[in-house]
This record gives sequence, structure tokens and C-alpha cells, in this order.
Amino acid sequence: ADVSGKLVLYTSQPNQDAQQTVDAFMAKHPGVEVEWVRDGTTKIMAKLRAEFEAGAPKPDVLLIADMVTMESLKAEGRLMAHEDADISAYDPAIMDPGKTYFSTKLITTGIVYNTNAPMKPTSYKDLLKEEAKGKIAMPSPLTSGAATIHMTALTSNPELGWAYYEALFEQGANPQGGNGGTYKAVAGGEKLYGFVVDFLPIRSKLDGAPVEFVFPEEGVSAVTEPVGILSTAQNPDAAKAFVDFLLSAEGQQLAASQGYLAAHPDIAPPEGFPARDQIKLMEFDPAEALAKDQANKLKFSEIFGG
Amino acid sequence: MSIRLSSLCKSFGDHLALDHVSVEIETGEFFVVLGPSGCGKSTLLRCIAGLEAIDSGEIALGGQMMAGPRTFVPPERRNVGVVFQSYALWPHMSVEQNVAFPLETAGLARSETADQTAACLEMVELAPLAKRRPADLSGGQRQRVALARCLAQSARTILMDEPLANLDPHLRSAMEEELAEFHRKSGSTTIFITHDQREAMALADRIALMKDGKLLQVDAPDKLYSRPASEMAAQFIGRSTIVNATAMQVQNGRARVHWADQPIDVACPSSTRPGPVRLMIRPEHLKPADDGALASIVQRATYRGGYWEAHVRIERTSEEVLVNLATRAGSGDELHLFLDGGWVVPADGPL
Amino acid sequence: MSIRLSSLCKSFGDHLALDHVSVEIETGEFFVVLGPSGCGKSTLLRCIAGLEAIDSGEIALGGQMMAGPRTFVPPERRNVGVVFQSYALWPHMSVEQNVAFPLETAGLARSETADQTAACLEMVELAPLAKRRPADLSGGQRQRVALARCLAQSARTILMDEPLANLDPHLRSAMEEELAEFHRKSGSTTIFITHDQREAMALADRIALMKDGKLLQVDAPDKLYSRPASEMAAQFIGRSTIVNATAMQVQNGRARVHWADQPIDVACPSSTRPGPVRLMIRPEHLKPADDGALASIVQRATYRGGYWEAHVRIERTSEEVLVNLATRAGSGDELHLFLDGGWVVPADGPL
Amino acid sequence: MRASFSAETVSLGLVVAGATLICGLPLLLLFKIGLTGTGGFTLTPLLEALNSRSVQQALWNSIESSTLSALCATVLGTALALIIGLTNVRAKGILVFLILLPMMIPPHVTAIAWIQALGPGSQVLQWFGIAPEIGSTHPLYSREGLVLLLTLQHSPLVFLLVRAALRSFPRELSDAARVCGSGASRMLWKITLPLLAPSLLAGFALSFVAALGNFGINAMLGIPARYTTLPVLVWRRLASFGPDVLPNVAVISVILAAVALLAILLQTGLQKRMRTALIGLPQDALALSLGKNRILIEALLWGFVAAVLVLPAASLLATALVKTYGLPLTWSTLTFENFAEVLWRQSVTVRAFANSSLIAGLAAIAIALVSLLLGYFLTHKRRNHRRAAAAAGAQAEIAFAVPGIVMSIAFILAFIRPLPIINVSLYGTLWIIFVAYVSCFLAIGLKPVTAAYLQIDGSLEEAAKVAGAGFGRRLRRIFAPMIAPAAASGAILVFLTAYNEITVSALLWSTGNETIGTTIFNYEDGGYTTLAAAMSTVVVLATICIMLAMNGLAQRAPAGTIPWRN
Ligand SMILES: Nc1ncnc2c1ncn2[C@@H]1O[C@H](COP(=O)(O)OP(=O)(O)OP(=O)(O)O)[C@@H](O)[C@H]1O
Ligand SMILES: Nc1ncnc2c1ncn2[C@@H]1O[C@H](COP(=O)(O)OP(=O)(O)OP(=O)(O)O)[C@@H](O)[C@H]1O
Ligand SMILES: [Mg+2]
Ligand SMILES: [Mg+2]
Repeated sequence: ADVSGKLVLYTSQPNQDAQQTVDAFMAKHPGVEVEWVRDGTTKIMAKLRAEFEAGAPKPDVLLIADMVTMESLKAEGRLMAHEDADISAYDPAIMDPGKTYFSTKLITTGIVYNTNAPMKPTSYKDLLKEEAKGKIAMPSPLTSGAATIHMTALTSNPELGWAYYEALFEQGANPQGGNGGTYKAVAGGEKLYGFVVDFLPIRSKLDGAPVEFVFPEEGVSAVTEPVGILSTAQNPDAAKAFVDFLLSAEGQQLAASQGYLAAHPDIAPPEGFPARDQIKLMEFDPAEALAKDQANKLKFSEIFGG
Repeated sequence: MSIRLSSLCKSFGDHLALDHVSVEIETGEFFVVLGPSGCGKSTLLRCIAGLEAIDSGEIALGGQMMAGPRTFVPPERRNVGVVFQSYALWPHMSVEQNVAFPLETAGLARSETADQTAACLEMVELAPLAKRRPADLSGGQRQRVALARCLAQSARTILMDEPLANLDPHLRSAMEEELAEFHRKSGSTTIFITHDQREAMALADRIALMKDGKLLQVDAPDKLYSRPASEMAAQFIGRSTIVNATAMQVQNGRARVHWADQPIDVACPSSTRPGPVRLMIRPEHLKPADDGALASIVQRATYRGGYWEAHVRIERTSEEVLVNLATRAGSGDELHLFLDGGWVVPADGPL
Repeated sequence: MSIRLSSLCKSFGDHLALDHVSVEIETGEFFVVLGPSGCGKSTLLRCIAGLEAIDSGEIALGGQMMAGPRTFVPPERRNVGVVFQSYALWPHMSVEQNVAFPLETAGLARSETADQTAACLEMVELAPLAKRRPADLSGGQRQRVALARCLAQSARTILMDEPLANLDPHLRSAMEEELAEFHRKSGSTTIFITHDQREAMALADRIALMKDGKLLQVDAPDKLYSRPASEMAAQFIGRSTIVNATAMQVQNGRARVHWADQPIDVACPSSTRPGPVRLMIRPEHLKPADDGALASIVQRATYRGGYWEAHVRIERTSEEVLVNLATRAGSGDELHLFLDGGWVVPADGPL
Repeated sequence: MRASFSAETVSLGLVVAGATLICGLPLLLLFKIGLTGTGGFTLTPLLEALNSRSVQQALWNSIESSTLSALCATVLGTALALIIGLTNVRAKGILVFLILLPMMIPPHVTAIAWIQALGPGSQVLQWFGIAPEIGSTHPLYSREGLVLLLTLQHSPLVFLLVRAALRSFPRELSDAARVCGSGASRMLWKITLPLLAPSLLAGFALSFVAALGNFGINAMLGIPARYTTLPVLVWRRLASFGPDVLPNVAVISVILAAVALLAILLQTGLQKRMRTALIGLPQDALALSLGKNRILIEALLWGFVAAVLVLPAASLLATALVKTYGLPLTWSTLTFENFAEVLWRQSVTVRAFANSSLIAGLAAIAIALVSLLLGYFLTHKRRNHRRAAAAAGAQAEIAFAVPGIVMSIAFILAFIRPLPIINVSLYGTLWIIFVAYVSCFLAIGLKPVTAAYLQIDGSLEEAAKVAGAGFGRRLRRIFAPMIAPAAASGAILVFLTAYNEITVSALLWSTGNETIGTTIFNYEDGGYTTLAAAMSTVVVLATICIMLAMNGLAQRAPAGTIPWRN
């Protein structure tokens, strides 16, 4: 197929990462000119929703944080299947069997703590100890996609369940904003412990920040930064080429070099991460998560208010 | 431009500020309006300028309807110049700019504007202050800027609301002369409000006397002064005393009346009939003389610069009258006066 | 409260608005300031009230230093009442509230405030308009509100800047009487600025004549009128003509002077020496008479209500003088006049 | 009166139509989504929302925090304006400048800075040894904290508005009060403040509506304090990503709009009563002598400036100078890497500066011009003119009250397709952000202008009319110069607000068309807090330079146009 022309990408990757990704892709396909918009998932989705509403969605490709959102777009028929995509090497749990979206990396959520803290947690349950009372920060599932998935994963874990969230509330945990805020609360010492996505503390620790990231015994949840092609794409050929590029070894290597865990199991984790086989992912089914999404958020609101 | 007002009415809330005012002012006339504070003079001007909507009646300038039923020409298209009672100078413009504004608006060339502005400022003796802001001027200076701005416009109709009230008498008479000169040269129709009757007398072709929103009398200055049509007019214009007298004989506009046991020959309107009348006596009608028949006693006297204005009691009638004395007089002094002139005020003035 | 000004100076930029003004005003005096537009009258008042900082000199009220080197008592602690030339009414308050404000500020009881407010409004004939806003008043009505507000304050020192300028003559004389009465009763020291010399003469204990920021002469009204100390004063106060004459003999404040080939007996200052002098002739000094020695021709005459003010040329000297005529005169008319009075103006007035 | 198509009526028509097109139309399209069901127009979603406990709570919180903060901002802003405008404190120009400076820091950055400054990690407080215990709840995470920051953020709005009004205050009105024996405080209460009432009210309304739609502070402090306000609720709804996002958001926006509309109605009602034209010529401002208290007052002023400026600015700088967030600032951790990164390595920074300067500047100018016209009609003698203008004003006000992110959704709805006739699409260009700025911030520029018009003595226009000046000429020669100080204050407020805003452009920017706010936000969002801080620092410095550059313009502009020049 003719891979050329303009490709519009909406992504929630951080700026620098997005730029590198696009640059690498264009180096490979000089005929394609990528026009990209980067923003937080919430804003990207708000923008996209408005464009849907106005009947003129602009992007060809969407590269956003989580599978649940992709699942909902798929359910609305907004995504195009890319039958030729090669996903044989990947864990099927993180790929859509209908081939409408494809995970590109693993951004896990685990525990972060300030190195000045008296206790070093190793399990989610450690946060229920007396030392952590009133000193826990976490992102709110109402604002953060990763936190939603983390909540879904923890509450579907039979050992933790909703009782765990209720216990967190008893501990004075106060879910607020997104991962950035949580990380800053811990790094800045306002709080000592928190749930946060892996790369923030792992990268900053290398720069000397007083934080430590823990992969708890129970495992971590992960958002997988899926990529999908919109059914309204103007340039499906280039879009498919872009997806193929992300799933290729080169694309995966790029993700690792940016400091993320690549979705491809054979790519070595970046500096600061444990070996790939030591990272345990908790069970997660995006379709089910989407179905229970409203109920879960309602339940969460009942516990924490707001 | 001739001005015709027909049955003009204007009220503020339930206060009737103009009450069926009708008058025709001819092109080139200098028309002065006199009247007590709050009688509606400024309102009249504002209606003519188009700054106040009228309730009923009509206003025509130069034969063209300006305001009336279903007609309203906005002020900027009436070509009238106005001196506002409160000056209404633009604080952000210099004196010069204030004066130049109407000229620039009329689209004059820059050099012509500058010339005329300078001429107008010269006329009001403000040329040295041309660059000042209004806020940095004295009260009288501000008033002169307002005057200059109005004159600069060379409108065919000029409305002035007490334009000289805050000037000293010398400047004032200089300005009066300038105004008369300007008026003569430009031929513009001018309506002029003043409280200074001397000024009114000096400048006016005709004077309108206004009270409570109505025009009481419209006449030439000396006529208004010497032949007032009502007691109110007699009292408002100049100083005077009005006494009760009896007309004995009336003939050809002269009447022989009886007052204070004296027969006196005075002017009277043609409508006068023998019988009780009201007689107006101006201070200058009474002259002190050793053989004066009216014995009287000074009640109090006020120095008025060059003469004393005295309230004296006529012994015969116990009435108090006003008289001007050339020499100082104290209360209690005896005087003999004789009456030389007077006017029988029409019985029922158009009140 | 006595007012003492010593060598007061105040300039705006490079314009000297007050130039070493010194004067002592006694407690209870009614002191009128006269002077041409822009001479510094308002500035003087504003300095006394403390609204303008002075450059040098001293101001003392009742013996207490108010402004001077290193002293400045703010206006609110000087206890002076002021009528502003531009009224300065507070637009958000009704007439009543404007007048009541100084009383409330002084901490009077509510009922007393109401009573005094009502009395003051009564005095200026505005009681029916008590609830109106200033914006809804005529010019003269606004001025009266300003007057009432000042009087309500019952300050020991009262400063009035042309408080009657926008009133008709009747209201004006009524207000003059009220003011005189108020002044008599309250015993407050009053400085009063006016352009109306009749008013000044009637009200003043003393009049100060100001020019270019300097006080030219401070004297009792009749003295100022009949014995001006300088040509400028002679010209500014009243109407007059100043002619060249020759003093022949001087004795006891009378001089025999020669003018238009006539020997005349006039008053003169003690400093007069025989020789050329400047002679002031007021219009009332010249009287028309058939046997008058001064043959003259009327140049132009203006009606002034009751009399004509004429510029006449004395044939002998070709000088133009002012004269009041009781009868109408036209330009070119011949007249015979005789001179009865006059004043030799001091050679070098303190200019 | 004759109804004619005079220049005046045509201008009125144009300005109302323009306001409707850029404020009303996008809002209408948005509201339509919330208020249409399967069977057309319906109020059911609105009623449902109003019945929901979370909406009720957020509505109440919004009204409560906006009212409280607007009150405090009015008091604070007015007090500052009065002290600087009427007394003999020294260095007024610098003080004005410093009081305005906090406006230049994006609100969410201010919030972050304050959180840092008063939190356990505060460098400043640690130096003094009074930092809160590590891990303890932050004192700003409370209703009071939220109100405090909103107050600080919005008091410059009131300050500028009142200061502009003070400039046209005729001196003699104060003089008259003082000779009546009233001291400074009585004069303030009885004369100055009542006569400034239209401006105070405008200031209150402006800060109320600004607080109502503020996102940065409401989110940064409100969320951790569990004090949810309507803008945060909107954000939450957006974060659910599902297909019913827009209807939900639209419904909440309708509620916000209703609150704003109510506030406007109240304001116009009150303002009509308070209208008092100030007759008289403005003269040199009063300089009440503070006597011995001057030192004290000056100390308080400088203390205040230090607190609201130095504290957040210092922690901003401290963050910008370390390698990664959380490190203490010491000689060994000090680095200029972040500055080098944002200034030299990231091309987006320079682009963002250029873009923001351009469109914020243009928007400020456009708004000043529109306000000049609209303000004239809002205070017109004829009621029909006033009504028509009020309709335009209300739309602008609602556009300001609705959170910026919602406005940007509305703008996508309205402008994603090419414009009819000229067939140019604004979407994806810088110009859509410009139009959005004009729409969202018109209310800010309009407020001081309207208040100034209310004070102008009507005879000044009458004098121009009789001088033969038509509408355009009166506007240009009489009103424009007299309104200039107020219009300039408004324009400066607009510029500062637009220069740093993050929400309006949030969904409208695109590559090559970044704004400063979005760039900072993206750094922040991507976890590059130190870069965000560096960029904010640069923004503040750049704005200072721009403001100083305005001094150069001051010579040619009417007096008082540049607020920090006397
Ligand atoms: N703020 C100012 N800046 C510059 N000059 C000023 C200022 N205020 C007044 N002046 C000038 O000072 C002089 C005195 O002004 P002042 O107001 O005292 O005059 P005045 O005697 O009251 O005159 P008027 O009778 O016209 O009111 C005037 O020439 C005026 O132009
Ligand atoms: N806006 C208004 N609302 C109510 N009454 C008003 C208004 N304007 C003027 N008036 C009243 O109308 C009457 C006429 O006012 P106008 O200004 O015409 O008087 P004037 O003859 O000019 O008086 P002055 O000589 O005092 O200036 C006055 O009694 C005044 O109180
Ligand atoms: Mg009037
Ligand atoms: Mg004066």
C-alpha cells in the first residue's frame, strides 16, 4: 500500500516521547507527514468527543493511556480493525482479539514511598499499618485512567477487594488528581506513601529524588498505552504503518529507551526496573472493566465522597 | 436661522419645566431669556439643541422641523452652538483642543482650524493659556473656554446659558462687546440666558421673561423695563415699588393718578380705566428736592458704589418705596421727594 | 476666628498664583475679595481652607498656625466652611443629605440635624426640593444647595467662592440679606469672593482688590470706590474715566485742578503735589446741564435699564468719558456737562 | 424618536451580532447537547442533575467559595487601590507593578507554588524551621485555603478596576467633604466609596465570575480538600471518557451559566441604582498625609507584596533550579539545566512565547476596542440600546464564567467546520484560540470600561453632539481618551489572564500553535515539574519585560493609561 500523505495522531504520551516516536516513524516513512496533538487523556478524549459530536473527527490514529477507553470506543464502533497486525509475540491478555487496538508498553502502578519514611512497604497491605495512617496519597480514579484500572484490578483481587479501599479510607487516604500530583505529594514530603505509575519515581530516583518505587507482592496493575485506528481515518494506510511501527522491535526498543517497560516480552527493561520476569501483572479484563466502570466509580464515590 | 417654538411642553416627573412655550425668533435676532432660578431657561435651551426630548409641541429651526410629532433631528445635525451652564469642557483636551474640536469636526483644513482657534482664544483673552488643561484653569477661565468653543463653531444658531456669570465686570463688558460684535458680523440667531439685567438690556433685541415654565412677556428691553405687562414683570425687571393709586383721567396713554394726596401724570396702557390702579414707581422716578411734595423718612440705605439705595417711608401713605440717593443717608433721615414718572401696571397680566 | 496671612506664596508650575499675600482679617469681619478672572482668588481660598499646600508664608486662624514652615493642619481640622465655585455637590446624596452631611459629621443628634437642615434649606428657598438629587436641579438650585451646605456647618470661618453667581437678582438680593443676617447672628469671619461690585459694596466690611496674585488695596467699600489708591483700582472698581489734568493748588485733601480749560475742585490724596496729575472721573460726577461748560458729543450709548450709559467726547480735549444719561441719546447728539466731583489718583499705586 | 440606520444603530447591531457569534453561538451549541433528548428539547437532564447530590453540593461549594473569595478580593483590592491612590505612600509605581505581578503566574502554578511554599517540603519555611511536620495534612487543602488563593488571585482585578475609577474622580468632591470636617475615614465611607460603588460592584462581579469558572485553584486545592466545585465536577465528568461525557458537561455548564446570569442581573440592577455621574474635572489625586503611620502602612504593603509575590516566586525559582523535584536547593544541587532545556533545546518554548504574546496581545486590543463600543451602549440613554447591549454583555459574562475547557469544547463544536462564505477553517490554527480569548475574556475588559462610562458626566457628550460630532467621532475623540485608563486596565488584565491561561486553549492548541499555558501544563503533566517551573519563571521575567516596555508607550497614551505610571 501507498504509505504517504498526512497522518493525524492524537496521543497522551509525554511531549518528548511523542516527538521521538513521531521522528522515528517519519525517518522510516519519509513520505508521511505526521501532525500530532499531545495532551492528557482526559483532554484528548474531550477534544475527540467534541469532534465526534460535531461530526468531523480529525485524527487517524489514537495512542492513549488505557484499554478501557479503547474498549468503549470499540463498542461505539469508532475503531477500525487492522487485521494484518503481527501480534504473535505478545501476551494476548493485553491485545484486543478483534485487532482494533494494540498495547504498546506497560505502565504499571505500584507503591511509591518517600525515603525519609520510617517504613518500607512491600505489599499493598502494608499501607494499612499504623505508621502510614494519614500519610497516603493516591490518584483519583475519577480523574486518572491509570488509577481507574488500578482500582479495578485491586478490587477484583479476592485478597483485597473493596474492603481494601474501605480500609484505605479509614487510613485517611485521600485520592486526589492524577499521578503527577500524587508523585509530587510524596516526593515533596507532604505524604509518605502512595500509588503511582512506575516511571515517575524510577526516573526521578536516578536523578536523586528521595523516592523509591515498589512492585508489591500482589502484583501491579498496568495501563498499556494502546494504539488504535479510527474508523473515520482519512489515511488508513499510513495509520496501519504507524501501528506496525509501534509493534515492531524497533518501536518497542524505542519505548524501552524512553524509560518504559515495553509490551514486547523480549525487550529488556530500562534502567531502574527489575528484570522483566520478576514483574507480576494482576488479572485484568478490559471488557469487563468497561461494563463495571460506572458501578465501580459509584462505589468509589460512596466510600470516599466527592 | 429663525427659531419657531410652538406650544412646547416638557416635564420632569410631575414637574412641568416648560409649559406651552411659543415664540418666534427671527434670523439674526439676539434674544435674551430672563427668569428666576429654576424657571426652565436651561431646559428651554436644551430642548432647542436637541439634548432633551420634548413631550409635545414643535421646534423648527430655519423653517425646518427639528422636533415634533414623530420627528427628531439629533443634536449633531442641528448646527447649533451651545455654551453649557456647567461648561462641559473635555478634561482630556487642552484649551486649544477643546476650541478646535468643532472646527475639526466640520472638516476644516488644519491651518484654518489653527487660525480660527487662535482668533477665538484671542477674543476671550486666553491665548497664553492655550496649552493648559481645563483642570488647571480658574473658574472664569473655564467659562471663557466654553464661550470660545461655542463661538469657534460658527453655528447659525447659538444658545448660551449664562456664559458670563463667572467673569469680573470689566472682562464681562469686554466680552459683551465681543459678543455683540460677533453677533453683528456672523448674523447668527442667538438665544442668551443671563441673570444680569444690565447685560440683557445692553445686548438684547428682545427679552423674554420666563416664570414657572411659561413666557410672561416678550418685548424690546426698554419696553419691558418701562412698560411691564404685569406686576410680576414689573417686579422682576429692575428695582421698583408698586403702590395703590387712583386713576382720575385717562387719555392717549397718559393718566392722571392720585397717590399720596398728590396728582401725578404717568404713562399707562390703553386698557386703563379710571378707578383704583396699581402704580409702578422706579427708584429713578423719585428725586429728592427741597420742595418735594412727598415727605418721607429713610428706613435703611445700602451703598451700591457711587450711590445709596434707600428704602424710604412716604409719610402720607406709610408705604415703603425705593429711591437712589447720591449722598449718604442714615436711617431716620428726613427727605422730600417728588415723583417724576411711573407706569400704571395692567390690571391682569397674562399670569 | 481671626485670619492672618503672612507673605503667602503659591505657584502652579512657573505661574505665581499668590504672590506674597499678607492681610489680617478680624474676627467677625465680612471680607470681600474682588479681582479679575484668574487673579488667584479661588487659590487664596483653597489655601486658607487647607486644600492647597502653600509654597511659603504662613496662615493662622484664630491665632493658631495652620500652615507654615513644617506645619500643616489638614482641612478637616481647620473648621472652615467653603462654598466651592463649582459647587462640588455629592451626586449620590439628595439635597437634604448633602446639607446634613457636615452636621452628621459634627456628631449632632439626628433630630437636631434634621431641624437645622430644614432651616438651612428654608433659608435658600429649597425646602420643596429636599429629596431631589443634585443632577435633577437647575444651575441656580445647585448653587443654593452648596450655599446651604456651607451655612449648615456653622463654621467659625466661612469661605465663599462666588456663591451667588448663578442666581437671578431678586433671589440674589434675598440671599444677600440672608447672608448678612446669618453673618451678623453667627459672628463668623467670612471671606467672600464675588464679581458683583454692588454686592461687594453692600456686604463688605472691607474689600480686598486682587490682581496677578497680589493684593492691591484693602479698604472699606466707599473708600475703595471714592478714593482708589491706584489707577488700576480706579479702573477696576465701578465705571470711571481717567484723564490728564494739572493740579494748581493743593490743600487739606482738596485740589484745584485744571482740565479741559476748566478749573475744578476735586478731592486728592495728601501726597499730591502741584503739577500734572491723573484725574479719575466717575459717570455720576458728570451731569448734563444746559449751562454746562463742557461741550461734548455722544459717541455711543447703551441702555442699562432706567438710564443710558454714554461714551461722550469732550470737545475741548478730545478725551472720551463715561456718563449716565436719564434720557435716550443717540450717537452724534450734543451735550453740555458740568463736572461735580473727582479724585486725583495717587501717582504710583502699589503696583 | 426616529429610528434610523445611523452609524450608531449599525455599530450596535454589529457589536451585538459579533458577541453573539463568538460567545453566544458556541455556548448555544454546547447547551443544546445537554438539553436535547431523543424527542428534542428537554429539561429532564437538567432537572436530574439539579437533583443529584453531588451537583447540589458542588453548586453550593461553587457559590460559597466564589462569593467569599469575591468579597475578600473586593475588600483587599479596594483597600490597596485606596491606599495607593489616595495617600502619600512612596514608590507607588513599583507597588502597583508588584501587586499586578502575581497575575502573571498561571493560576495552577501559583497554586502549586503556594502548596510548596506552605507545605512540609517548603524550602522557605524550612529555613525558618517552621515547616509543618512531614506527612501532615496541608493547611491550604481546605475551603479557607481555596478562598485564600482565589482571593489573592483575583484581588488585582479589583485593584486595577478601582484604581482606574479613582483616576477620574473629581478632586473637589473629596475636598468638600474634608472642609466639612470629615476625616479621611469618614470621607472614604460616605463619599469616596459610595461614588466608587459601580466600580466596586463591577470588581465584585468580575472576581465572583472569575472564581466561579476558575479551574486551576479549584482543582489543585479543592480536590485534595474534598471541596468539589462545579468546574472540578466538569473535569470529573470529562474523565469518564464515555459517550455521555458531553451531555453531562453541557448540563453542568448550563447550571454555571445560570449562576453567572443571576449574578449579572443582580449587578445591573444594583448598578442602575448606584449610577452617579461625576460632574467636575479630575485633578491631581489626593495625597492624604498618613503622618507617622506612613512607615507602618508602607511596611504592611511591602509585607503583603512580599508574601504574595516572593513566597510563590521563590519556591517556583527553587524548583526551577534543581535537577528533579523534591531535591533541596543547595550549592551542590543547583543547576541551570532546566532553563537551558526550555530556552534552547525545546523549540516549543520560543514558539509558545511568540504565539501567546501575539494572540494575548491582539485579544487585549480587540477587547479594549469592543468594550469601548459595548460599554457605550450599556450605559446609553435609550433603553432599547441598553437592552440590546446588555444581551451581548450577558453572553460575554457567561462565556467567562463557564470553565475554559468547556468553552474550548464549545468552540470545537462551533468552528470545526470551515466558516461559511469565506470557506476557511479556524480549527487547528492559532486564530481559533484568538477568537476564543476574545470570547472568554471580553467580560474582563468590559467591566472597568462600563464602570468608567457610568461615571462620565453626560454633558460632555452633549457638548460634542452640539459641536456637530457624529457617533464615530464622539467615540474616537471624546470617549476613547476619557475611557482610556479604564480600557487599558481592562486590556492589561485580559493580556495577563490570556498570557498564562491553560484551559481555554487546552483543546484548541495544536502542534505549532502551542500557548505558554499549555506548554507549561504539558511539562507539568508529563512529570517534568522542574521544566514547568523553569518555564514559568521565564514567563514571569518575560512579562515583566513586556510591562516595562509599555512604559515607553506611556508618553503617547492619555494619562493614567499605564497603571503603574503616574
Ligand atoms: N492646577 C493648576 N495648574 C496651573 N495653573 C493653575 C492651576 N490652578 C489654577 N491655576 C492658575 O492660577 C491662577 C489663579 O487661579 P484661581 O482659580 O485662583 O483664579 P480666580 O481668581 O479664582 O479666577 P476666577 O475668577 O476666574 O475664578 C489662574 O491664572 C489659573 O490659570
Ligand atoms: N432631571 C431633572 N429631574 C427633575 N427635575 C428637573 C430635572 N432637571 C431640571 N429639573 C427641574 O426643572 C426646572 C427647570 O430647570 P432649569 O435647569 O431649566 O432651570 P433654569 O431656569 O435654568 O434655572 P437656573 O437659573 O437656576 O439655572 C427646575 O425646577 C429643576 O429643578
Ligand atoms: Mg440653568
Ligand atoms: Mg475662581
